[in-house]
Amino acid sequence: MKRVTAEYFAIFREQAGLGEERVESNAATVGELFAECAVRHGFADPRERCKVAINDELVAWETPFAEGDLVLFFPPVAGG
Amino acid sequence: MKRVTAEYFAIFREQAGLGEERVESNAATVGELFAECAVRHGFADPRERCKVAINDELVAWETPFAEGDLVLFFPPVAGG
Amino acid sequence: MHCRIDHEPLESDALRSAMIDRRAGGFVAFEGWVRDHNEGREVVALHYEVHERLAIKEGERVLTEALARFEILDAVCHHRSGDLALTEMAVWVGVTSRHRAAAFEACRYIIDEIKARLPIWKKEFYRDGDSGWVNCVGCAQGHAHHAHASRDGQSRG
Amino acid sequence: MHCRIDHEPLESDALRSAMIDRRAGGFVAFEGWVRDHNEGREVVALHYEVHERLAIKEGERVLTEALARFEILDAVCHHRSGDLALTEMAVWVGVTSRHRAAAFEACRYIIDEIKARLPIWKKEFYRDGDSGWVNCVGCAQGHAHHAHASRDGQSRG
Repeated sequence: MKRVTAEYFAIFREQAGLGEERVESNAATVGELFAECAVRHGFADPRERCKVAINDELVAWETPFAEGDLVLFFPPVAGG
Repeated sequence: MKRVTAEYFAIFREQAGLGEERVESNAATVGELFAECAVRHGFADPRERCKVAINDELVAWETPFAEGDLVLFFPPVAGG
Repeated sequence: MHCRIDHEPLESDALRSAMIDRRAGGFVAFEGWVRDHNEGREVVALHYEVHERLAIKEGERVLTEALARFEILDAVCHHRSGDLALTEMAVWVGVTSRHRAAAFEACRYIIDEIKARLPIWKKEFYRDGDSGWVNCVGCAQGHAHHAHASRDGQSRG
Repeated sequence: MHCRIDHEPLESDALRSAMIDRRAGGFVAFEGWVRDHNEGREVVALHYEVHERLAIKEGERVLTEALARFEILDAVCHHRSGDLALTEMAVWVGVTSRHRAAAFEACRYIIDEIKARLPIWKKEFYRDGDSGWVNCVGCAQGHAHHAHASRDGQSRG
């Protein structure tokens, strides 16, 4: 069981009703962690269209995370 | 024998030493007229890279001209 | 080369003038403006949310790629954050080059990558009072509806 | 849609602002600047000679073609005439569109055609005192040398 801080942006923040939360999880990767958070908060965007960062660095969904990490979940982007 | 006014631009004006002149010619087309002017003034640019206009309208080299026309000879362009 | 996130209106004249270079024969700029329609809906305003540190980092990665890939002299990108009105500039990309072809290609590459890769989100506010996050599914519906509505006074329906 | 020949410095900010359009999501501008080299020679200034009536007519033909060929909202072109210093703007092309791809393609088309088709001639003045008409053969040599030299104090040597 690892404890991390999950941070949500844009529609994820609105759907979760909060910008960040402390999460405890047995997930092995940030992809698994995202799946847990998505179920809990009703995130509907498919993972392939979203992005994840650990401590301000974009990473692949298969990346493991460590106790105390800051994990950022980004819904589909729309700059410009 | 037709009399026209020939007008020269840019390098043609410099090579001719004048911006326009009255010309008398038996040429049938503006292309033939250009050939005569080019020999007289030493224009070196190949005709395919030049343009000709009659009375402010661009025309093909095969176009005939009429007594009193204003014939404009344009060396290779270089806008922009 | 730099990428910046701006909280005040972008001034294209100042951005352009900062790129003047005696070696440059061509300058290409792209500006993204807030337009009054999107996908058939009438838009009255936009809100951009930006993760600034990552947006700048990823934006400068895009510019570095463009400088390596195209024969250009310099490339700069500015993107707005916050609330924007119709016709306001959301993004500015400027590229200088010796010859124009490279500036066109690089500018196009940069704006395409900026839009696809930077952590920037766009919320549209519609004439009918509705709103929605562009490219996202199921905006602010279901159980999150109330949290959303109370947060910014807008809801999808 | 219009094409103009300008005798005073081009002001990109005013040109851009005149194109603002609530329907437009994308704006692409091309600026041609006087650069300090051409084909290996050091350039210190330029002179543009323009046949204005025909340049405007042909320029507006190009813009009309672009409006028919690409999904754009508006297209404008301004070209300088006269003497220009290094880094001055020689030509400005602006295009607005709903979606950016069309604006890029139209802007590129317009500047390519403008350069190839408008009756505009460019004389370069070089660091070594020499000068020459760009794209032309045998500039100001031979029997025209003296007329040329006396005309503007420059010669190719």
